[in-house]
Amino acid sequence: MSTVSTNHGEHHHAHHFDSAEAEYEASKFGTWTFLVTEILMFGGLFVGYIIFHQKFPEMFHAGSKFLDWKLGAFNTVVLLISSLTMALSIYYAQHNDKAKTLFNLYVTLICGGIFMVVKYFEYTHKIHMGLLPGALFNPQGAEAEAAFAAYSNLGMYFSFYFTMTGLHGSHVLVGMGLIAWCIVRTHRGEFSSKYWTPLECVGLFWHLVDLIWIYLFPLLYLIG
Amino acid sequence: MSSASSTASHFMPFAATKIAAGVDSLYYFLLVASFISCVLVIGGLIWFAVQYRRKYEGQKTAYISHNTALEFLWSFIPFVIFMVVFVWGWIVYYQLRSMPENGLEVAVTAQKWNWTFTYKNGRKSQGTLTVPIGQDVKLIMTSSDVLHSFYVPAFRNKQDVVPGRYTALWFRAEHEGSYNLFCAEYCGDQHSGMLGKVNVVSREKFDEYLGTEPYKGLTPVEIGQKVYGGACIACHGLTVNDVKPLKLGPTFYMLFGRKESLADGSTVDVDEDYLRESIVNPNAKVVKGYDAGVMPTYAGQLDEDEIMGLIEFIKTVK
Amino acid sequence: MSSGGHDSHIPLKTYFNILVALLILTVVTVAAARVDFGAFNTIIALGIASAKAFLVLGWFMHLKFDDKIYWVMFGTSIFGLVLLYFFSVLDIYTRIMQISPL
Amino acid sequence: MASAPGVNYLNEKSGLWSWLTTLDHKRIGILYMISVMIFFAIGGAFAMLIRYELFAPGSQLVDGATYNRYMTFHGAIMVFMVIIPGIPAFLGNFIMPIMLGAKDVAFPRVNLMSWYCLMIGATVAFISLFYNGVDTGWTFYTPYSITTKNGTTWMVVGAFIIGFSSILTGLNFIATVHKLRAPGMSFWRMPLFVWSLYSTAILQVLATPVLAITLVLLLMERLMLVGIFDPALGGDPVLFQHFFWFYSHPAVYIMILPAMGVVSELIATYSQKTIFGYKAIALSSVGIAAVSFFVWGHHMFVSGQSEVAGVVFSFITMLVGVPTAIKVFNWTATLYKGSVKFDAPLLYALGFLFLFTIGGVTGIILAVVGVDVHFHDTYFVVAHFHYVMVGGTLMAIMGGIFYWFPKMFGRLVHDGMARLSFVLIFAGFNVTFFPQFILGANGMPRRYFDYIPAYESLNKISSIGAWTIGIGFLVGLFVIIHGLLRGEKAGPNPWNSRTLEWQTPSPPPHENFITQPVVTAGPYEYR
Repeated sequence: MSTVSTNHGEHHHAHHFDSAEAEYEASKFGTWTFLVTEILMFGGLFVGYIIFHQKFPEMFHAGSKFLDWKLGAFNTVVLLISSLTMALSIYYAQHNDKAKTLFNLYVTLICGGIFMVVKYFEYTHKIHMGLLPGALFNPQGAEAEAAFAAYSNLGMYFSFYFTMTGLHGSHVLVGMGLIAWCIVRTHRGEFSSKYWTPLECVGLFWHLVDLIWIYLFPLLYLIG
Repeated sequence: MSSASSTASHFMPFAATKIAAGVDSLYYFLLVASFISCVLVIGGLIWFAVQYRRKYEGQKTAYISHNTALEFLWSFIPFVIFMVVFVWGWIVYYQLRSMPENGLEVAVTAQKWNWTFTYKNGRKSQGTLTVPIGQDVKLIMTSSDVLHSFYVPAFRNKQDVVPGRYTALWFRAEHEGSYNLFCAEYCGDQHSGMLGKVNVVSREKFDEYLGTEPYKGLTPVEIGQKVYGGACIACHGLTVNDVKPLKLGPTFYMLFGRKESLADGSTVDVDEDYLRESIVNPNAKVVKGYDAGVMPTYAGQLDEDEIMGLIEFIKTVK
Repeated sequence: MSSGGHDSHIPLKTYFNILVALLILTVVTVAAARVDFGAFNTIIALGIASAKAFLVLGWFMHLKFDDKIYWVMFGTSIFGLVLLYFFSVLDIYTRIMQISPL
Repeated sequence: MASAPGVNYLNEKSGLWSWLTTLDHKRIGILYMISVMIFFAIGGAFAMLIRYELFAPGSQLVDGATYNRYMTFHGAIMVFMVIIPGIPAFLGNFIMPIMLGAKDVAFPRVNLMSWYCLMIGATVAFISLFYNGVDTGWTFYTPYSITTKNGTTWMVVGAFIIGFSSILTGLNFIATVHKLRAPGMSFWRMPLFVWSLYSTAILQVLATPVLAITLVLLLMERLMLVGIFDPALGGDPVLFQHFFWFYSHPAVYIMILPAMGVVSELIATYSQKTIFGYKAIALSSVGIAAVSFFVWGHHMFVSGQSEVAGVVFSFITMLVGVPTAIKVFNWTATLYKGSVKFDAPLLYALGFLFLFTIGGVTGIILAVVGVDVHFHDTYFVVAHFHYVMVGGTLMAIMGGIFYWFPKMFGRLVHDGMARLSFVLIFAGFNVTFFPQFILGANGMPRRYFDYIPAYESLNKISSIGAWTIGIGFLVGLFVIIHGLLRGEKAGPNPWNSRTLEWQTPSPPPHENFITQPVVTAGPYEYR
């Protein structure tokens, strides 16, 4: 998000800002504005989910039975921890502790990776059972077929499941890319108590990704 | 009220229901109010602009930053007018949408690109809705493909027809006549050809229409001609020139008995069996140069007499 | 920008406490889901999720220590969603039809 | 930092590459100007074809399927690529930072990225032409948009990307207004154009993401039939309309609010008078933006939406009328005891007021739910929104271009020719669209490729008017090119305006001002 032009070592703020302070404030403000758009984009999906959940509660419940809440809970914990380490990395950057900043960023990145790996296993399991969105929905196995027999539009639940987790997963990937970029810049020693704007903005983005998962987990895995 | 609607036929189409006249009264009120406000605003604008045109460079102007009383006034007066027309519009809408309890119910099925009307005694009609004068008629509508909209300007009434659910519309026609029926929600290539008629007839004629066999005393060819006029005419022509792009489907001209080239490269003799198949399962053999999936199936829409009649009719198109 | 030192005054310990609180709430929400509260299932789950969201927003994203305008921005986005939901549902649940299946 | 005399943003660097990689908001504004003008020419060409086809009943030029593609491309191009970016991203980009006394927008790279988003999105949208076009109409209503087999997917992806362009511009403007105002430039000293852009930016940021997710769902629907909007799978096609109009109604105000801002500037400058009711106009912009989120259901009065929702939406729609009326009255009052000079930009502003007033009152007619049942989806609606979008927004764009032309390029346009373009566009516009009110009242539905003979004469008049508009815009283009090549050199402040952008050389230097301006008074202090 940030638009700073950087030199190695000491940071110089962009020409159109009066001060580095003003630039930091503007970048943070812009990031929050961007987060607002993200909330509304995901929110559209949530609204659709809740509307159809109210319309077909039993069907959604039957669909959620096919999700493993243990994996969902595990992923929740992973993302919560990554959120902590993200916050810590900023804390240490502000205290000029490059090593600890790096350590926390790496942990965050690895947590993101673990999240995606778990997601991968969940997805392959669903694909194996033929629990796919809409027209691709083709249940395999007695359990899935029985549920399909009971609820002919069961595919809609998995449409929501894949759309919501897919969009969220793509945000995790983007976030991991941004964190990797922060790691590179930390290695170069660009962040310090004088300048940590990109860390701050990426951090906000990463927390939002966590925030969305906090809602996705109970909606998809628990109450269904 | 009625005098207003008769003098203003230039602005609105003929009003065939009482509610239509009510809609017109509200519309004329709105028109007059709009006209007055336009004259005030635009007139004031032009008058000020001309009156205070620049006479010399560097001319001093008055410094008027605001006037709270005036601004309150010209916020409040429009607000009051808006509320009045809102409530009035609400009343009219309430009348338009309050379904009658004991109306004549007709089922309406829309599909690309025609209307099918089914009466309770099973009588079906394609493209033309016949109703008695002075009776509440309630249409229960659904679509078999995409959104359509049932719109009769003479009734000032319109309702989208949504696939997967029912919507309803009612009217009580007070004047005999034949009124235009339009599809008002965009539905594809022949959207503008999805026309129909609402015939308002006397009670006796309606009973006769409803009670008699639909095709009593007609020859198969005449039956076919009627079916053609309701169901096929939007896409299939009768002359040699009625081909794409004018009509979406092949022409019926000299159709029967000829060899038709199909999209898959094969040919087929156009006989009764092929025609029947093309009516009930139109995508099985698609004519070369035309697209599959354009024509919906008429299985269930037309009964055997009608299909037979249609085939006999096509035989006669030369 | 060090002059403000906006975030530095959240002590490390607080961050860890927040994480513990979040983990406890996760356990609570899983446990709550195993008991059937009927119509309240969704409300309870969303309530706990919102508590967690508040913790993340307030401390990890340090909204609690920031300019109030960020709360306003966040609130606006939620309000927009409530609008979308409210009016869509207003339509869907007031569609009245006296249908005769003929 | 300060530039040498004679060096400005146009000549400081040269070469195509320096333009394509520029971070200067003024250059990006010019990039937008060029692309929007090209898109407008394409969209306009489709409009001419439409009016040619509708000149008489039956097929004049093409068949229904092709006509539907013309109609879709005309709508989609004009909405997504011309009117939405038209004022904010072009005039706003160029003028707003200077009006605030800033050196640039808050995020110059995001600003450039937003232009690339527009261009990429437009390119993707145009790829649909190679896949048998798009025939859904710009509204993409389901289930038609799910089942139709052609390039719709490309168009939807294109609109999605263009949406990001709009979001990024809005984000940038909000941050700029909040963080980059010059010393002394309080909120109550911001010019009204900035206020309107600020309100617009809020709408862009809040509404566009919902469009994005709606389009994502539509794509999923097309690619794998997820069934959320498809009744065959338990979905609800009317819900699509809710989601779509949640964006697209505020989008209507994204289109008109900046135009109102431009008109405020034009009226104040050309009457050399302080604007009447500054705070009322500024707040009404914000008010319109806020209320516009509550009214989308008036696009759905006959869609199968419930009657209760219809009445509620009708009521709230009436409330939007009030701040709009306030603006119109305040502009009129500003002319009172002014010193009005009839230059081309003022003519365009007066044309805006004339046409927008008609568009506004017909909007109220359409908001009255009982009457709208008849007018919905007829040519009455077509005429109404063209009165607002063309009569409003395009008039303001033209006026704005001629007004700020000296600032952008340092040259004056030929005022007589500019006035001629106004006369042609204004006259042609009324000839085109006024008959469409009558057509609509008589029941001619919109998006009709063919019509019953009763509608023929009015359609003929309408088509003739459309071609007059076309000629008018060609004259306008000629005025611009003539001004670029042969225009007289302009001073820094040819119109004797008080806002900040006129207090710097024309064209402005790279960082807009030679010395940082300090604001001590409101923007319209003509005493």
